[in-house]
Amino acid sequence: MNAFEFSTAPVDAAALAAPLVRPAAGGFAAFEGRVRDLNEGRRVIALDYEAFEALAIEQGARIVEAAIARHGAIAGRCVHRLGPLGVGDVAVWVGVAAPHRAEAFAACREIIDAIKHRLPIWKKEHYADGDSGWVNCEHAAAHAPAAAGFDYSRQRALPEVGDAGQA
Amino acid sequence: MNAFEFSTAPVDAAALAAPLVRPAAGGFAAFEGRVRDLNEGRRVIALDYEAFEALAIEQGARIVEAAIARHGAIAGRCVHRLGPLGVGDVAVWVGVAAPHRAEAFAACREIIDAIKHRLPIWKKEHYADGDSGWVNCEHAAAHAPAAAGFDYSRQRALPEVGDAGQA
Amino acid sequence: MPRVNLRYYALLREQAGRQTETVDTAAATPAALYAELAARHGFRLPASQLRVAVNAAFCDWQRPIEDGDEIVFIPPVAGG
Amino acid sequence: MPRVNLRYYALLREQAGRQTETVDTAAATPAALYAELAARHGFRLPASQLRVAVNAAFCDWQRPIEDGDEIVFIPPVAGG
Repeated sequence: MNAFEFSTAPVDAAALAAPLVRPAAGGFAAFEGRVRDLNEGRRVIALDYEAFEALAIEQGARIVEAAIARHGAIAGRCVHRLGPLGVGDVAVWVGVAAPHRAEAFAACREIIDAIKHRLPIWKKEHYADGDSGWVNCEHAAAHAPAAAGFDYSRQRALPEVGDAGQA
Repeated sequence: MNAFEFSTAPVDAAALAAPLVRPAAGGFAAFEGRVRDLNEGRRVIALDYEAFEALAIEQGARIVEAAIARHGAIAGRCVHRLGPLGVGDVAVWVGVAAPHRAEAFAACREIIDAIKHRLPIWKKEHYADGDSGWVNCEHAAAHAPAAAGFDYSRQRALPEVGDAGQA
Repeated sequence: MPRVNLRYYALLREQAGRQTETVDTAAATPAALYAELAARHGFRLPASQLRVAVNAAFCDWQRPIEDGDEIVFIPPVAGG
Repeated sequence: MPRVNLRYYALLREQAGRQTETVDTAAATPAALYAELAARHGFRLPASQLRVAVNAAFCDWQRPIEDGDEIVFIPPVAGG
């Protein structure tokens, strides 16, 4: 079992959770990110995920393992979908087993936040009006070089890399 | 679907989650409380749950609905087991669907905390040494009337009732 | 004297040796009734660590007892 | 001149019209290389909003380019 994996097949939450359970695990927290029908006011009908897989898998495993260790949890994993998804599909699943609920919730939340903000994964949304666009890219590109409206918090350097890794 | 239910059968997380999912739900958080093999330093081999069912169901539904409303989530539910359980069994399951992950996590956490502290549910643990005891009761009874070591935070009045409901 | 129905759970059920009982009581309030029952059954949990429900709703320990009340003394809870 | 292999993702892939390309470049650093490629392919994303990975590891924009490097410019991410 890798702590971070990609999948082109639908997520089977029960199968993913099973190997995380231990007799010492009193708490298990899980999060599913699903494709919403609405994003920033636009009606979404489908989307495509792509990723720099080798780097994302390596960094994703580090994120999961660091969160487990930091919060004193027992085991965790994350699976992210690739390819085309429809509204309601599970795009990402995170599960964490821990001795008690506080550690399980904290590690689960930290993992999903880091996965969303730090891994080289991209999402192209297809809208009901026929338009489409790469989330977080189109706005930045349209406003270059000023890029006033871009949310820099979504493109942070990894702690391992530091700000020097950022241009 | 009741927002809070008891079950004497094992929890089927996927079946419980299914009716909570909506096209507007971008985040789904779930928590499972499982029977640990260790509690306060003692080796646990099994336990029994019992409840004042009518009151717990009514108060449990209020807890779930209040958390959903307070955090702007979409839907949530909780199922608690009754009767004998073994180590590793899921004792309680909470699931919350929300537009985004922050609301899902916050409501899920609030629900499990309130369920554990406020509902009339009792747990008798059976230990590997042959002893057994009602959790949170034995210590309090043994130390009466001083009861110096009792954790009052676990026996709070419901907001609807207020401190007047407490002797 | 009012006649009330009691239902016991958990440690109180075991100490009372029964799940339910019906009693005729001179106690005017749940607080007085608990003191009476604690003496009879040897309950060691102090009332300060209990809550009381009458007719399936949490209520005040000083609420007057009425004939036919269904009363539950609620020991420290441990769900989840 | 060093020869490097590029792999494009997402918006950069679409704007470059290709997933991969191999280029001989006089650029000494990824920063200089991105400027060169942005001019060639019409990339509108400023480097300040990208990160760069060389040989499947995040690295500094001023790291010297070496022959055979596998270089990926990473647009703003959107996982989850």
